[in-house]
Amino acid sequence: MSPTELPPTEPASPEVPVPEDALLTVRGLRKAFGQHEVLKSIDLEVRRGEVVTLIGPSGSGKTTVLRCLNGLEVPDAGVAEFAGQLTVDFSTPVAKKQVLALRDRSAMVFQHYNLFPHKTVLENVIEGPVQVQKRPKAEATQEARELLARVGLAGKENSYPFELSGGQQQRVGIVRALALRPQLLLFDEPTSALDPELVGEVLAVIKELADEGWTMVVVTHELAFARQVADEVIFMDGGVVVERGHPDTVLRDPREERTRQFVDRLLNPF
Amino acid sequence: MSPTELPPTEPASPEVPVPEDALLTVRGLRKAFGQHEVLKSIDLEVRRGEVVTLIGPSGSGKTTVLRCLNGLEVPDAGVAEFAGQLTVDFSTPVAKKQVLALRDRSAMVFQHYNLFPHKTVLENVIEGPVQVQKRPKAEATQEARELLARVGLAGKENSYPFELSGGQQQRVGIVRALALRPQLLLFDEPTSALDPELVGEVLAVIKELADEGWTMVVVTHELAFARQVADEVIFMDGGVVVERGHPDTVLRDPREERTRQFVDRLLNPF
Amino acid sequence: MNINWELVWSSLGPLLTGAITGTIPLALASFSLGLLLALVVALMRLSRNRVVSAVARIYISVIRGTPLLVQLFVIFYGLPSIGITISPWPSAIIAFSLNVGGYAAEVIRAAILSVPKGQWEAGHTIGMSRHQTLVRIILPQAARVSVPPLSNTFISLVKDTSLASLILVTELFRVAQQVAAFSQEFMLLYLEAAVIYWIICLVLASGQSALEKRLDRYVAH
Amino acid sequence: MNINWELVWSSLGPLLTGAITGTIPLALASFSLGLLLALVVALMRLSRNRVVSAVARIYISVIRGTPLLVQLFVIFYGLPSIGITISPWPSAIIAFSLNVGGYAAEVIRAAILSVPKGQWEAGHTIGMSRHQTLVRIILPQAARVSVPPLSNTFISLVKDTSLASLILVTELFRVAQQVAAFSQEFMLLYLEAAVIYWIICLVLASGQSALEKRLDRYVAH
Amino acid sequence: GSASTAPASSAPAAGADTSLSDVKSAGVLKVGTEGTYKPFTFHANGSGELTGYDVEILNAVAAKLGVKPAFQETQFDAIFAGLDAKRFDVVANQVSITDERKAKYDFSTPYTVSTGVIVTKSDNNSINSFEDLKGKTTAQSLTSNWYKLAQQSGANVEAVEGWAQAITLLKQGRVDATINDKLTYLDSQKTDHDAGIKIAAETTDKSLSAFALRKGSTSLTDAINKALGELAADGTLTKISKKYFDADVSK
Ligand SMILES: Nc1ncnc2c1ncn2[C@@H]1O[C@H](COP(=O)(O)OP(=O)(O)OP(=O)(O)O)[C@@H](O)[C@H]1O
Ligand SMILES: Nc1ncnc2c1ncn2[C@@H]1O[C@H](COP(=O)(O)OP(=O)(O)OP(=O)(O)O)[C@@H](O)[C@H]1O
Ligand SMILES: [Mg+2]
Ligand SMILES: [Mg+2]
Repeated sequence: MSPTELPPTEPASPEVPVPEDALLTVRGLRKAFGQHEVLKSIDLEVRRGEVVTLIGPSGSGKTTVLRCLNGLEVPDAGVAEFAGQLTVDFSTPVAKKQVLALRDRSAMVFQHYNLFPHKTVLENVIEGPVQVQKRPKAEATQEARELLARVGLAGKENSYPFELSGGQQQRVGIVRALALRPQLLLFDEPTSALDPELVGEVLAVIKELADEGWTMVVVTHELAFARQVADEVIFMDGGVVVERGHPDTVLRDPREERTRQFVDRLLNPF
Repeated sequence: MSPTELPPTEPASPEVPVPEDALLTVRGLRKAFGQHEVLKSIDLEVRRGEVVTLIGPSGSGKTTVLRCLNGLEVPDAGVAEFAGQLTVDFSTPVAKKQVLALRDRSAMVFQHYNLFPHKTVLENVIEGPVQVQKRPKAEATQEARELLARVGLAGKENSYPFELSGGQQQRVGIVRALALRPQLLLFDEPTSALDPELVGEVLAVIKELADEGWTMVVVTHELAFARQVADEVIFMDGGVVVERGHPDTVLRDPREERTRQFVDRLLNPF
Repeated sequence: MNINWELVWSSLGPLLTGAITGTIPLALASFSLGLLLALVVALMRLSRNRVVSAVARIYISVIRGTPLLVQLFVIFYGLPSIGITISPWPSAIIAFSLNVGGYAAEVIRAAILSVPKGQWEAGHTIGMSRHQTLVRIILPQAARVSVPPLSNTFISLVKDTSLASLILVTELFRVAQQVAAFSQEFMLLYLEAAVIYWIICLVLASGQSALEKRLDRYVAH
Repeated sequence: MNINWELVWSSLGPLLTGAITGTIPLALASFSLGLLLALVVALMRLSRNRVVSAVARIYISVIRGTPLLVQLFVIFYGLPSIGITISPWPSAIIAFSLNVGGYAAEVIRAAILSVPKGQWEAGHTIGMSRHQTLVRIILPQAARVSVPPLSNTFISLVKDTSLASLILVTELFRVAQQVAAFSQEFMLLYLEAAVIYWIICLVLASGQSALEKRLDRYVAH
Repeated sequence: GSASTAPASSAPAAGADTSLSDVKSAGVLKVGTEGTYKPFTFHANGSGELTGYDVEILNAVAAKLGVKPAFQETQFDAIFAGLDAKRFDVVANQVSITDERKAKYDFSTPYTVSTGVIVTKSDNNSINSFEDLKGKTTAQSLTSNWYKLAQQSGANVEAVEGWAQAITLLKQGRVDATINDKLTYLDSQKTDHDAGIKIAAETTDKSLSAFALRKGSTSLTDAINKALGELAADGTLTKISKKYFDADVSK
């Protein structure tokens, strides 16, 4: 994300939710690995300031959706449109530049954090702003410190990732994404690699970001979190969207039997 | 566990819970790694047919307790007594034979399954009975098949571990432990490496074993499971037992503030 | 550059004979024995007994730190001065085995250490002794990991056997030297020998792939 | 076994000079250049372009499949016949660099592949190009992994430089041969040279440990 | 000058000299040789039987001694190590008699009398004598006595493994000359007819080559000398020499 492509409104500040204008619209997203069709025409609409959560069994394609949105995977077909500025049609061969432009608009937080182990916390955070966005190092450092402080990591700037708990590492992962000032945050099961008693601290940070008006797509198995934070829940299975809607509907009283089974199994494991 | 040391009553069959005679009594268990005192005098009593669950924050020493019971770690002090037959005093240098005798009485189910990747499911299960206990291979195979069928793995005998889902692998891990006919089963967070929707199938198997009268110590973060299955819940922190008692007390209305905080954080992550 | 194809052709028979009666049996015998030795040394190196481990460490350091040529010299020309006289072939096999033993020991040690600790514990919890766990659980898994580096050791050995001519063993390279001495075409003969070495190594490398594939049957693809 | 200590002592100066003016600079120069080459070859080998990757693969196979001695001969004695005449030292450095390039390429490739895929993705998600991610994220981590095997390559190189004497470069082993030729004490001089090689290798090995420790600062101990 | 009269007192062996009786009782004479030094010790057609001037003479000597020769081939480096280690009883490899070697080994009576020659490219007119070598570069085998002669003549010496490499360097223009046995030159010209090289100068001193034995092998040396004397007398040596050199180089 180069500075010239920065979004007109900085999402880091808008306390007042932006009205219902779509930030991202995806139509007919398809992706196959070899013979295996992993995504079979997925539609998605994310409005500014909205939190969409993706749920579904293992292998249903949730991670693949996020990876396509972040340009880590090139879909076989489908159209992605970012707030009128950028339209990428994957049915035709896609230019590298377009993939990069797509990637610039979002930032991903990974299940296993994927911090850079050879860099300190601060270096992890400023790597993108300084090396990619070419922002002044002093400014990037200043902002990184503020962001780290906001997620309760003041004083950890010079630690290496291995010196932090899982929850702390994931908070660094979130700050690393935030520091890019993306229009859209993508979370791929951000708490499922954490010790149970550390889950809360990370979910709290994500909830706070949602409250601040960040737009995000979150893949999660934490149904209580989804119920409390999401504007829309999408249940996927076998590469298709089975059901979508308000969390109160999808999680408490789903229309589809498959959704009900899945939610039941998660809520009452035995 | 050699055949001659087999317990007089086979725990695999007693549907009627054995009365409250202690199977295992541990007093003053201590263990330090270097300067770091990980267990500071732990007492434990497990009765035949009873399910004890250990809960507590990461690093509190739960795994270390199990490892000491299984002879994978030699404690610095303390006495372990198995139903009158075997007493091991760790304050004095312990003979290898005693550690082995201790190990023979219990079997461990690991968080990351630790199946033997180069052996099929069946080979994993019969390895102990045939190679260690020197039971006839045909008999061990027969019994392994029955056990595998009981946990829903009929037909998977010749699969390699990598061909199974996490939940299936963990069920093999459990069967591998059962096949040793130990007096005591030790579970170290048996579901925490699993995809959430696979947790249920493993907990169900453990619950069934509990219902059948197996004696077990289970380290877990699944409080709902503990509440339903455990006879006693022990909350550890910093190498000491902070609180112990009936699950309804410890998990719903603990006496200690530390316990309450921990339980709260697990039940309501944000 | 005009190549004496007639010489290439007429020398092929003797060179191949040198490879088949010298290079290949020497490499095979030394590698097999060296591997056994390496396993012992690797286990010594991993031993908790400090003396045992130090002995293994020094052995490895000397073998890897000194030229193979000197090792051959010492065994064949040095030992007789303390009363031990060994024939050329046994000397060669001993020297190359000792050499492989030093290099492969480190490979095997690393492979053993690369097997997750949980596998030891799983072995112990089903009641296996240290030795049983090592043999039935750890080594089979270490074998898979060590195939690529061991095959490198083997390939190096094949080429190193050319030094055996120093201690009176006739193999591929020695034959090339003999033919070159007569025809004065050392460049051509050395190239021809190199091609034969290369072919042997290609065969070994494809053997390695096949072995890896076989050992891979129990891991995800 | 009576040892001519006087000879040991009087030859020490020449041998050390050979090591310091021959062996060590030759090994250092060849290793540095070879490492650069190896990085390029490793990246070629990992390239998605099949031709590029095949070129790298063949290069590696030939280098590892043929005796170093022949490689030296081809460059020094063979190239002049197609009009390329290179002096001994440059020839030696070229030959050894090409050799290291083949061996180290496989080490570096393995090290790059050993960095978890998630690191590439993390680089990409913060907007880095393939090249930026490689240089800033992947290679620093691969460096740590490749220190032990590369140090093995270096140690082998140190001993292999003794072959440079074949193409008129005077180094440690050549000096030993010279002194031996006049005194007829081959065994003694070779042993003395071996001790010096061993010391060089010990120094390298301790350098390796120090480097590993330095690079380990960001991993759990 | 034969070294066979070296006093037995310098022998390292404390006991009696059993060198001859050992060989006789074994029935085998172990001979160290390179096998790659034409025309003295090499393989016929490159890969046939071991043969050559030195080999044939030694065979004749062994016959006289009533023992079987067992040739052991190795590089020159290893030949003397092998002699020291009692791997060989005798070295047959055109070993020139030098002072250094005489100090350590016993020598038989010489069976080769030859001269050293400077070989240069045919078009090189700058070298006509050994004095002209001053400042020039020559390629020499490290283990030959020509190495020393080149050094004494003031040449920069590059060490090579043998004749073939020396000539290659010469023709590639990387060295100016090489000194070697005239016999080697003549033999190579016999097969190669190489017009590109020539003899630029010849030594006046004769160089003598002989069998080398371990110090103290007096009885064996004497027996060999006796055999060589008989072979010289009955014309065998001359015959072998004529076969390889069309001349008698044995005296
Ligand atoms: N690079 C790849 N090559 C081949 N198959 C892949 C690849 N990535 C994903 N898949 C397959 O695509 C399917 C969907 O994977 P994906 O990771 O998107 O699922 P998921 O819903 O995120 O599952 P989980 O909850 O386990 O993370 C799976 O069957 C997976 O095996
Ligand atoms: N082999 C060891 N060497 C040194 N320290 C160890 C070792 N094993 C465990 N520890 C330390 O002992 C403490 C207790 O570890 P243990 O694994 O028993 O905790 P736990 O309660 O099981 O935690 P978790 O929930 O994370 O599994 C930790 O601080 C750990 O770092
Ligand atoms: Mg996923
Ligand atoms: Mg634990």
